[in-house]
Amino acid sequence: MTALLETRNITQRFSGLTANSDVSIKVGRGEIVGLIGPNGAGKSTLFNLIAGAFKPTEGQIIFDGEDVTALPAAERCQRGIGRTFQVVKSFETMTVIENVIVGSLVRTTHMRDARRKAHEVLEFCGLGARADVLASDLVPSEKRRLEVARALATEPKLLLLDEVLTGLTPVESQKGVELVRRVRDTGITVLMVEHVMEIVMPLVDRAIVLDLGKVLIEGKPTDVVRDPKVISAYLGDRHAVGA
Amino acid sequence: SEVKIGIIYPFSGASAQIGVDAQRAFETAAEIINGKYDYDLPLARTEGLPGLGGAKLKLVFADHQADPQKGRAEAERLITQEKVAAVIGSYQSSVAVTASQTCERYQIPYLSADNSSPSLHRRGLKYYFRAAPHDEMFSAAMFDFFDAMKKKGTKIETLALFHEDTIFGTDSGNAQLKLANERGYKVVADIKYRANSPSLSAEVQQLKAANADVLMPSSYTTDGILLVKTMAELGYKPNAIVAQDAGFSEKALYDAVGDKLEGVISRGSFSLDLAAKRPMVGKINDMFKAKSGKDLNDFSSRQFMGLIVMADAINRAKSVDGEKIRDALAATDMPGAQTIMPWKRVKFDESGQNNDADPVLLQYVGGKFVTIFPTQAAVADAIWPMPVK
Amino acid sequence: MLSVRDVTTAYQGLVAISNVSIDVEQGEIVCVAGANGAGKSTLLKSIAGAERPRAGSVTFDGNRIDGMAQHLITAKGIAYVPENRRLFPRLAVRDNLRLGSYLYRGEANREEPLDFVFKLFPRLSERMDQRAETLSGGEQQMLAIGRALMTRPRLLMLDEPSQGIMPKLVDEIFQAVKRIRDAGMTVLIVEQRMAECLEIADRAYILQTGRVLMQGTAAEISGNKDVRKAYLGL
Amino acid sequence: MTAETIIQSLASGLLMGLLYGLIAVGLALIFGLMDVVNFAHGEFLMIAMYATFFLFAFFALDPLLSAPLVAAALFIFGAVVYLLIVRFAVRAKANTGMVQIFSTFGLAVLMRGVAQYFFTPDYRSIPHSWLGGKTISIAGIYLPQPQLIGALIAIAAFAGLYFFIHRTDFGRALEATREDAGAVALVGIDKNKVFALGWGLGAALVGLAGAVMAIFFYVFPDVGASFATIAYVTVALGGFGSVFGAFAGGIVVGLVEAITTLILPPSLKTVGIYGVYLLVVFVRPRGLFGSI
Amino acid sequence: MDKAFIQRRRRDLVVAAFLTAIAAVVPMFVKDVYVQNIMVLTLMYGALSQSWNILSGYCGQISLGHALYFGLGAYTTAILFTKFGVLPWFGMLSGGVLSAIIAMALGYPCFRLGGHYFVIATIVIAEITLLLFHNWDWAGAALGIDIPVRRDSWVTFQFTRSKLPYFYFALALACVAWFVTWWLEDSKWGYWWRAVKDNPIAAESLGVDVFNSKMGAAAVSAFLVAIGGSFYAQFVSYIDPESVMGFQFSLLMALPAVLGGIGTLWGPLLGAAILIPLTELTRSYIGGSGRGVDLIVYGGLIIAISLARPQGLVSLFSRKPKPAANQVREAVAS
Ligand SMILES: Nc1ncnc2c1ncn2[C@@H]1O[C@H](COP(=O)(O)OP(=O)(O)OP(=O)(O)O)[C@@H](O)[C@H]1O
Ligand SMILES: Nc1ncnc2c1ncn2[C@@H]1O[C@H](COP(=O)(O)OP(=O)(O)OP(=O)(O)O)[C@@H](O)[C@H]1O
Ligand SMILES: [Mg+2]
Ligand SMILES: [Mg+2]
Repeated sequence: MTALLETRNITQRFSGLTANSDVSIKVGRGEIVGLIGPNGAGKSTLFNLIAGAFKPTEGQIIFDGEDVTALPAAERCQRGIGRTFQVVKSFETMTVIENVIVGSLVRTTHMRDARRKAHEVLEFCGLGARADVLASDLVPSEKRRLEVARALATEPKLLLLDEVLTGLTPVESQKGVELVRRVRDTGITVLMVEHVMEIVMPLVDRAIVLDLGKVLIEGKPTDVVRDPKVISAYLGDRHAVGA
Repeated sequence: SEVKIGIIYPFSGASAQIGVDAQRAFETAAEIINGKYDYDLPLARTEGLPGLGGAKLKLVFADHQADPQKGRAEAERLITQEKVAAVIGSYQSSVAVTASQTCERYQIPYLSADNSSPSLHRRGLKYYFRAAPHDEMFSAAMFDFFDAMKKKGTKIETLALFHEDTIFGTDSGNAQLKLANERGYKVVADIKYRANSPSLSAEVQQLKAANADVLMPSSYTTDGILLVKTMAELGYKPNAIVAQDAGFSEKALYDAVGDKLEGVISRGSFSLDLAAKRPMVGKINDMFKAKSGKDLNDFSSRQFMGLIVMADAINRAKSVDGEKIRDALAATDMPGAQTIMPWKRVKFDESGQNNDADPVLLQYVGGKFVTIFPTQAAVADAIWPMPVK
Repeated sequence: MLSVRDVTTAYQGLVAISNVSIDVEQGEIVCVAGANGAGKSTLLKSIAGAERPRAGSVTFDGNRIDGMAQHLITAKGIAYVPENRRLFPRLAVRDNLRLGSYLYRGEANREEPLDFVFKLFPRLSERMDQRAETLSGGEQQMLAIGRALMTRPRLLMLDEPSQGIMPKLVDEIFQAVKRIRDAGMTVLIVEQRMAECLEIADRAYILQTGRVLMQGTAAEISGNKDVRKAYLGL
Repeated sequence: MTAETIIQSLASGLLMGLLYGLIAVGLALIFGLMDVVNFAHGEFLMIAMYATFFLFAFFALDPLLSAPLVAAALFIFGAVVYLLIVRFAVRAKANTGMVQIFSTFGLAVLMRGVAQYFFTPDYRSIPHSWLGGKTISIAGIYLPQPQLIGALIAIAAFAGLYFFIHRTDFGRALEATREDAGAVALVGIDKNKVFALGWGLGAALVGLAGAVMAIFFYVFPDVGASFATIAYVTVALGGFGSVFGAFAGGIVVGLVEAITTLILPPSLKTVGIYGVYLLVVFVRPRGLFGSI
Repeated sequence: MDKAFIQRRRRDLVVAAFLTAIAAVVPMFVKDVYVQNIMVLTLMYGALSQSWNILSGYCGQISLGHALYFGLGAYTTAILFTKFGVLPWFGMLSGGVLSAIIAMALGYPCFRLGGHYFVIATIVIAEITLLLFHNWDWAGAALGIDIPVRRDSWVTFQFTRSKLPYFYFALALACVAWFVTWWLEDSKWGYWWRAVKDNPIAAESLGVDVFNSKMGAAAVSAFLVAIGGSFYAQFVSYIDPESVMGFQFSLLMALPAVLGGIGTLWGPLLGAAILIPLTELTRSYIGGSGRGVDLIVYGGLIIAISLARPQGLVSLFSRKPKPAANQVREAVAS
């Protein structure tokens, strides 16, 4: 079967600096793919390009068999790409539930449905009790969960998670891992950026390593973390052991 | 008992100064009417209004902030709440439109003391009156004067019109353009500018380039001051300025740039040198000056007369009923000698306009105004061109 | 050098921490851990003056600082790196760093800590003219810590510094914290990666739902069974 | 239309432009750099002009001499306004922008009222001063001395402000406070002190402008209105966050005004200015040199 | 689920109906035309502000140029009536449609602008139009248009003395504006607008068509404001550029919303109910002095209110239930 998402030779330049160069990756349906790599490797940039925050300098993005490179972000969301922002962007003057409703409105314009959907998603993400709190009153960890909830409400085929599980105690990050698994079990494909190996390793089916904007290697997480290049560029000796 | 008269003027905003001066003028008139003064002026010698058993005048001032809607609302308030017998206003012609309309609806007379837009008395209103001249009469006087000067051999062929983009400016501009064409003068520049401009240098350059025989500004004080200063700065000295009153009869303008205006001519309906013929004019001027620190000028004198005419009508109506006062006003026939103006008399035509209010032309000489036209009122000959110093 | 006594802080009526008392001695590295929403950040905010404690006292070098204006507290030598970094988004990295040494303007050697910062985060030196808002997540975290160091604090408070930092760098940061301490500073650090954190920390506190649940030397804490279960996920 | 007229137009357009620049420079700091709306800018100018006028009326002090005094006075005024009003407006959690607009709008109305109360609505102006009405004429091109001085002061003011913003820590602190007033305390900056100084400085610059204006312009409680809008457009045209932008903006506005009057009826000259603003921002959404 | 929410929506409706009922009977007791006049203005500005609030409050596109649409409404009606004898009712409608179209035409380039650039663009565009009308002789230029009032009639919507017809129309307009807001608030548009206001980029990523939601807000807002404008023309029966397109109108449309609570359902009406009587009374009863005291009082009060209640006076009424600590705890624990 064809891949759900495919990027072909994506290159993104910012005044002088090349954040992504010739990145070609595939994400198959129902996969959980981990996108890892050093700080500044270009992971979030790639997310922005896939989600359509801006257009790549070169290359194409194929989603669900169609070239979406030219489409605006909103249109891509319609088509089923949901994303979170690493630097959270909640609607601060709206309550948590209202934040999520905005997302669910992509699929229905019937307010009752939208609202019900939003509540379901909140419960799913464990924010149910915070539904009527102003987004500005959430703590960072809660805000990140809100990002996920909002994206889920748009009923995406592909969900892009940019470091949503950071800042969690090991126990809580386990919950997070469970959450992502359940998401996948609902048939949603997940592409996620995460720096905490304890989270990535057990969770992802496949890991893609970006370094200096290029794909370093990709493969089974267990193999990837043993790769000397990855260790020297990203993990550092200690974590190699930990893996 | 007392008779209330509503006075609506701008007491705040860009033209508040006019309103505040007007207040003093009306108070002066009321003082004379309510008190005993030996002036040959209606109601001066008696206390209050004998027609209503010596009832005193009470003035109720209202601020319309140059906004037609507020003018309307205030007129309505004065009529329905304050129960005024008549309304006098209003400096801005736009406000006069709505205020007089409201008065019409309540059948209360409205008298334009100083609105000079010709369109006002042409709306077929029954309760609208204006004792003073309007811009067409004023402009006509100017052109009569030009004609007279030409007969004496002065070269007046080209004119430069300079008027602001308000009702006043537009009306006066149109009137002058019309007359110029009728009487065969060439308008070499017709400049309509934005009132209260931050700068007039571009406009003045066009005037300078046109270099007409006569510059005819229709501007209020602010733009007047700026105009004269800019002219000086850009080295433009026309050989004659004949102004459509407004700013050019304001003390403030002459305080600011009087030295540059020696010999400027302005139309007006009042001149202090009338005091020579009618001593009371001087005395009344002193009363006003005591209140306001200024001499009576074209505006304050018209405002003053406005109240006199209205009071006289109420007195003859022997009633505060709008209908009756209106009829009394319509029947007004006040000889010029009993006014402080150089008018023939006060007598309204069916449209409520007094056509016997002959305007005069005044020339600013040695720090004061002298009447130079029409001949019967003139006390000196025009100095033409403006003296250059 | 820092002693927090029975501090209670609330957000519009909602009590986030109650009667929390902690002490930090000169030259120590103290780690504060706890579940999400336990009140760790609130504790740091209350010390830094970003939130006003409702009750209790905070003394630094023997002077009360609770209720003092936040910028004065900074001037007294307490640097605080909040969880959400609070960089100056549209200013260049260079300006963000330079502002760090605002307190030392006029002084010739104001830029002195810069070398240290660059040694820690070489990446920053390559990004000097880039707007802070366009930095990558990790780079922003680096900048935030760098800016704090520029204020030459005597007490450095870090709220989850390892967040968004790649594993390799996480260790480097913890090593850096050590070096920072060795450079004469005292460090109060809130961390979720307790395992790593406890390795460098001298003492640790564990907060739970706004109260101090447990305190002790790093060794005691990491030795504790419950802790291993509840917080180290072992 | 002779070549002379055109040159003269451009010349006075340029001078007028620099003058607009001078009037806008204070706003460029408060509005442009600190990103705080000041709807009372015109009224600041108004009191500055009154101050100059009364210093002349009572102490026969020439505007050029009183300029520093007026600037100083307005510095204090500006700082006080910040501490008493604006401080709370910027602190507002909800829709700061609108709160700023309307608290300063209220201030504008208040100041007009106070001016009318104490100074009466009369039009005042300084009849004789060193430069008043004086003018230099080169080859038939007239350059009014007050505007010339104004132009020089404008250039100086902008140069000074530019240095201040880009070469001093204060300037950087100012920008930082604009970016995140809640975060400057993290580096030991007192946001109120910085912004109070900023407002003082901005007002002082308006003071200079007022003193120059008073030489050749009349004063009355509503005088500010005619200049305020142009000042806002000037700053926005030049681009927010850029001192040089405001300077360039002023010149553009002046020239455009002059050129418009050559082709359109003078009553439409501001249309030219506004039109150019729209053109510019439609092409460059951040104005000519804007950075934010 | 979400009973509380549905209840709140219901309560709003009930309160609105109740207030309308009260307002409707007030004139039976208040006969004084001056007071009635103030009530008319209050309702009118309430409605205007409510409409302004849709674009600037909910969608966050601060416009200080709405006088443009007000003026267009007024002029369309007046011109059609005086020059072509078209009844004001049609004039009203065409004015509204025209404004909506123009709003979108202008929105096309303007909505690319951010922050102050946008605000100033709106001011400037309104000013340009004002100047053009000022110099457009066919439309009366500075002389304005004097709508001759002959006799009372609903057909021509003219009433010589009685304020009541105007009062009830203004009341209706206010109700419509309020209801439209109420209805949109809990609709796709309402959420989209608020999302756009808070964070356009995030909105975009959630499938919000940012540009078109701005356009929609602009159109609705302009349409309603224009209706207000043509009402004003009938009410005053004389218009000139300054008095219907002046900048002060743009401010007077925004001010009530800001004082009452920008981006809230009740803010604009509440703000108008306080501000307009204040404006009128200060002018009428202290303005006559010519000392500018009215300005001092008026300005002072504006400063006071906007600083004392930055989030608007409605916040006095909204008693938001504070989350009980323990409840939050559970949230965090989960
Ligand atoms: N708008 C921009 N202008 C200039 N440089 C940019 C811009 N956005 C990103 N960069 C640079 O591109 C590089 C990649 O950024 P990106 O955010 O994709 O990194 P990342 O892989 O997400 O890192 P992290 O794991 O720290 O989030 C970084 O060095 C960043 O500084
Ligand atoms: N600005 C705020 N408004 C309202 N409540 C808040 C605010 N900030 C924090 N809280 C509440 O205070 C409690 C403690 O928050 P705090 O951020 O201190 O926890 P934390 O231990 O730092 O959590 P994390 O590990 O996620 O950073 C939480 O229940 C949170 O909901
Ligand atoms: Mg990233
Ligand atoms: Mg925290």
